[in-house]
Amino acid sequence: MLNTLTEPTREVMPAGLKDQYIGAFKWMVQARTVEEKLSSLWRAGKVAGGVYVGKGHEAISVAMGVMLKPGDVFGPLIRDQAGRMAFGEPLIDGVRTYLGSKLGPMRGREGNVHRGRIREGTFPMISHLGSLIAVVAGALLARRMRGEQHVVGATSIGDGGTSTGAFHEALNMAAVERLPLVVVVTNNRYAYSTPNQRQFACRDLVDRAIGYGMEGYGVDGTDLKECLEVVGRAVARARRGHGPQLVVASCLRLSGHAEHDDASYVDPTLSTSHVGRDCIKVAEQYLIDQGWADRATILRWREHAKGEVEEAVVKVQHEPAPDPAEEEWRSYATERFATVVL
Amino acid sequence: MLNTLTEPTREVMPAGLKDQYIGAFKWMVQARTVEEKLSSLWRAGKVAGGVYVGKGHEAISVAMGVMLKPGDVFGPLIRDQAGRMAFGEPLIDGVRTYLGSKLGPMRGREGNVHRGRIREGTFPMISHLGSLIAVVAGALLARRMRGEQHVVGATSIGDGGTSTGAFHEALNMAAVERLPLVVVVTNNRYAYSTPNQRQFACRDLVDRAIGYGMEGYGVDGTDLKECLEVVGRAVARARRGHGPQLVVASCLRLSGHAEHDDASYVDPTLSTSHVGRDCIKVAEQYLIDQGWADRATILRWREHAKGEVEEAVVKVQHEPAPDPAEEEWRSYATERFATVVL
Amino acid sequence: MSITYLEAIREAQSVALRDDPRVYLYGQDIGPFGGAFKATKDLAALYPGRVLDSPISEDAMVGSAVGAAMEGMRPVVEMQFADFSSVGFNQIVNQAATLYWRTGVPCPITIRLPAGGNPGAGPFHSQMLEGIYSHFPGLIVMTPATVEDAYSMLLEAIALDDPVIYCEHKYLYNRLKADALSTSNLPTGQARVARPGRDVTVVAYSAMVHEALAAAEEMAREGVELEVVDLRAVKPLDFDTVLASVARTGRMICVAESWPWGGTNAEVIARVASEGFTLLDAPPVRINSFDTPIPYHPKLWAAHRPSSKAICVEARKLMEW
Amino acid sequence: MSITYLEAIREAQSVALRDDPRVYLYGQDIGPFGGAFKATKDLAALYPGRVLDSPISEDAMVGSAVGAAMEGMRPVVEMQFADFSSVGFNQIVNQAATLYWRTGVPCPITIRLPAGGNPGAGPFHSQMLEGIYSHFPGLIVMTPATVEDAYSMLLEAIALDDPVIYCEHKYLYNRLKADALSTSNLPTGQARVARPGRDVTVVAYSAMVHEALAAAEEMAREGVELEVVDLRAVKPLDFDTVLASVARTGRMICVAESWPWGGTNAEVIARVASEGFTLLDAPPVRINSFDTPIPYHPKLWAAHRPSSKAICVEARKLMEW
Ligand SMILES: Cc1ncc(C[n+]2csc(CCOP(=O)(O)OP(=O)(O)O)c2C)c(N)n1
Ligand SMILES: Cc1ncc(C[n+]2csc(CCOP(=O)(O)OP(=O)(O)O)c2C)c(N)n1
Ligand SMILES: [Mg+2]
Ligand SMILES: [Mg+2]
Repeated sequence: MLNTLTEPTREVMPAGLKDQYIGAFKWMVQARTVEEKLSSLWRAGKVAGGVYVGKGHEAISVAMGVMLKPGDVFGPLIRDQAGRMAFGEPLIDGVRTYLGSKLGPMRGREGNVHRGRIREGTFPMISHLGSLIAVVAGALLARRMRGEQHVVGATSIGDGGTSTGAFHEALNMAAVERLPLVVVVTNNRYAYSTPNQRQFACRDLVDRAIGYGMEGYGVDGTDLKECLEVVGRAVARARRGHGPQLVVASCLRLSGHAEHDDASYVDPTLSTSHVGRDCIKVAEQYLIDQGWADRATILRWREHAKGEVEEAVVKVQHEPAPDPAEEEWRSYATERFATVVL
Repeated sequence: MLNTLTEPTREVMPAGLKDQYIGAFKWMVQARTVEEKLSSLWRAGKVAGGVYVGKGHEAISVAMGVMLKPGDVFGPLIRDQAGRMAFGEPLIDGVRTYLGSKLGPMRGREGNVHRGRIREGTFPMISHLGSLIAVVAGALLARRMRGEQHVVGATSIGDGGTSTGAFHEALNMAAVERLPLVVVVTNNRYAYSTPNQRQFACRDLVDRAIGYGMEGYGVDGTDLKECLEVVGRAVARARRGHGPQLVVASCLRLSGHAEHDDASYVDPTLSTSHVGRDCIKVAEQYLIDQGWADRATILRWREHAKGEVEEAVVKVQHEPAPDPAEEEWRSYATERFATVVL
Repeated sequence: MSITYLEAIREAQSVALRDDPRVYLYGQDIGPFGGAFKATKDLAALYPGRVLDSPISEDAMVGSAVGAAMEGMRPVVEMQFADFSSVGFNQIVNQAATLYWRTGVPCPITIRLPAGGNPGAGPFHSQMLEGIYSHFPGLIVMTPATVEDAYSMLLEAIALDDPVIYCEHKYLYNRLKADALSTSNLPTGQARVARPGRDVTVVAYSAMVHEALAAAEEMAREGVELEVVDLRAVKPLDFDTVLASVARTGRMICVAESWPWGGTNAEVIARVASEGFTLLDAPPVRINSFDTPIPYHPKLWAAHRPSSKAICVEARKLMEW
Repeated sequence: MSITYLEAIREAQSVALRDDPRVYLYGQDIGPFGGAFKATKDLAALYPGRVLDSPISEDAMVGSAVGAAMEGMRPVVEMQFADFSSVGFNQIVNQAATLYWRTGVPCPITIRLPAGGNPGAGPFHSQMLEGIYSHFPGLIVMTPATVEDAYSMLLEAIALDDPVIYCEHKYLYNRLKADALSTSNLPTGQARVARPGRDVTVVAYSAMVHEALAAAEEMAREGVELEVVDLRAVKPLDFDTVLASVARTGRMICVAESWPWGGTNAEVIARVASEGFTLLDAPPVRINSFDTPIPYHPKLWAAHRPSSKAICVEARKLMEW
């Protein structure tokens, strides 16, 4: 089992690390910005249901989106706004889905994080945690059967999601089939209010890898550079036929479970410890230390992100809601069953 | 993680190893004898449904039954005839359940291996593999809540059963609750016709232990002495509060999946290899080498076992079958719903 | 004093924990946090070691509850949403439901399913699964529609020796209030005439009882009397109350929030047709949600779900039949 | 040439594999071994890499099939027994069933459920779950009763763009034989009058069709004509055929091997009562298995399950009504 927790390898770091890092950082900022906006819209009563943000997850999430290529498969979960956009999801998809625009990819039928564009390779999650992993695995099985080479699938799960039977069955199956699947577990220390010690008893979730015969990596989820390196390596190894890869990222959820949750249960010592670092602040400092960007430039990026978000929100707020009268209420793809209710 | 695959410790081997070993051996012979009888009854068309035998499993199975104490909990699976009897299940229970006697513990409602006596601590399995582990875990949780100390629960699962989500959820929960649960995985190389390489991709199933934070042991399932030592140690450690224990026994299913199955798919090199050894023959040789018994004595034991089996079968064959007219057809314990059909 | 449907559920669990040492609660986030809906608020502190946070393992949650019940405990399992019981399904319908029949050992577990739709909840946080669980022998399925029933039926569920699927409707959690909790109440297996009426029997349960009552209010203004029967539990079904009502009115509308194929509406109509063949003067009417997943958007959701308006439309048709 | 119901199922999968490169089979022991019932005998050798042994992971089996279907494949998943679909339940009813509605991308998967009772099979190798799956929007549920339907409907299931729960009855596997396989056949969504008759409509599906036909044979000797309607698929239900038959006979018996609460019988009776209110001259009759798990012992099993005898008893009562 590989465990690059201590010394991330550079293996797959391209010469263009700088550009990649900067590009990833911009997506992180974009994700944080749009989610902050959606939260404020929720507080203003403009969003039905909940708002689930990826605050603190941006680095590990964006690494998936950046390292996957067009034609790959991505199964994002609750806190993957950054990864979604980096992989190609238009900013407006999230806004439309949260605001229930009829023009969104889910047409108002599904909301918030339950969105995707299958034809573009972003699979929409259902709510049942763990159940998306087997779906991504199946897509990879299909690609292989069709003779497509070097396709990779990546999907996200939380520390809580690792306790589901679905997680276990899917990882084991992927390992048996030696599928090019990268499973990224983001251990943000809590599943809703439930701390790690009530969720699992192993030293580190990366210790699950050996039991599946998968290659496993731990990674500091607050450090974008390490996330890019480790996820990059896992994706590269999956692509080169080394079978499924397990990446366990360590971070802290820097928000409530959803907007309604003040997260008062979070252990304050965690918040002030290394895992409590804000990956965007850490990345910003890194950019400056490397001399890749100065504060002024970064501020411009932020302003740009804000502008795009505002623009998207205004646009979507003028879009039509789905109309029950026009809705086809159709559960079946088969034409002759389209109108059959029972 | 402890892994005593190579050097089993003597820690829990009592002075009375000889008596324990001989007692265990007799149960193994008894189990083999009754199952051979049931198989012949099946071939004669006298058993409805299938007959599932533990040929090759007797050593690891009996070790559970021998190491558990009265008051403990046992969740036997398909191939645990030996362990069942060693833990206290009367020989006749199996015969009655296979032959559908109304006087059996399942009253003809359930058959073959789907039997038990909950009040005596033997839990009856449903068919869904993996689903019994959480039940045993729950019983241990209850015992703890009631303040009962030093109770242990042991349950069996096959290599195939480890691929179920239920297996994963139950082991993880048991580890989180630090329950005194011993899970014995008997890797007999096949799940029905499916070989290990289509079932899992890890080097050894014992590598699953670390991912749950459980203590794990490998054991040669063809060697009764090692089975007694390792299972004994796992049970003792569970009893002493070291949390759940995973024992992975290595052997070969020396029968078809059920009587109808000729197991022609079994790799012949396995049959002739170490795992293909018959644990009863191995134990017999050990008895003789130790000078604990001679062939004549062992033959007497066999004859005794045969006698008891024949007696039980004859008795049961004269017992009444359940009568549909007398059957209460009652799904509810609640008196006032007893007659409510809908 | 005023108490909500949700507070009644919390109160019932608190009383059960206080009065019966065999009771414990198990579910995700129900401990110190008090549950996703706060149905176990403060209970972990009040009853140390008896209100346990579970991993996200619905199969093991239910399976372990069955094992504990075998040992004489009375576990109450909270599913965070009814919809997630689909991954605990096997332990519910095959392990828990069959235990007594297989072994003669009772399985006194209660599984709380926060069920039903709310605007914006979407297809996987809104389901009504009472029709699924009722199909399986051995399960009791409760669907309380009032604060009083939420309280007394949950206490009864915990006291019963059989596994109970307790469907609590999220839409009612904070919308329903009562002045006090009835200490005595109808037992499960008895339906209740929620509002008497001469003309049309409306059979409903859970949140739909309130749509029916609203419809009755509106129809009364038109001089048409709806008699609203609250089933309270869908398995076992109290059939006498339904038949007696239909005998009076000769007309029946069945309203359920669940999907149309099968389920409680079909069961009730089939039994009325069989056992009360001569009682109906007009065709029985069935009102369900549409046969699609439950939509996220509040506008779609409102159209997807049966409403008092829809009941009135059908009632008027029936009066003209 | 003579071919069994089981061979027809194998043949249909062989043809589908031959004619459509998007088809593959996934399930426990279906590869070189040919499946627990030999429904995929030799197919792994005939179609290398397209008939795959799965781990014992029903959730992942179905979940992966949905993912493959998203990519344009047409997976056929074999559950070793219908009863074990309970652990793949969530992926079936929430992932597969909702996919098209959520995304507009079809989910052309077929899930084969070897269903129904046999003597000695017991509570967990005998279940009929068509009533459970039919409740969920998005699923098509087939219940073939003949060798011809077993063949043509499985081919159709694989060709359809929707997820199909294909319930094949184990009792019929080797007991039913036909001379040849119909190349053309009724499409799903159309029921079939299996035997015409003047007096009583008997609605049945799967193995119960043959109990109904046996009853018709016996009743004929008493001068009573039963008209047997084979539903073929329970979702969607062909209602016109049922109504047309009831319009002729004025009497109806619904027979199903599944449990009594809800399910297909309730659905059919409820719809006849609503849509054919004036057609029935006598109360509709429902015959199901008892409301207990399915017993192991052949004697108990035979009593638990509906039989031609029971149908005759009810038919005679109806004629005297
Ligand atoms: C099978 C299942 N059970 C319960 C839930 C309810 N639920 C939604 S999110 C959540 C917590 C998830 O925690 P984790 O997996 O750690 O992800 P995080 O929110 O921390 O990113 C729970 C319990 C669910 N979605 N699916
Ligand atoms: C959830 C589930 N799926 C499928 C089956 C059907 N089945 C019964 S035994 C068996 C093989 C079990 O293999 P293993 O776990 O290795 O135990 P062994 O028979 O080798 O002792 C299968 C697939 C089942 N019982 N439960
Ligand atoms: Mg988390
Ligand atoms: Mg095995």
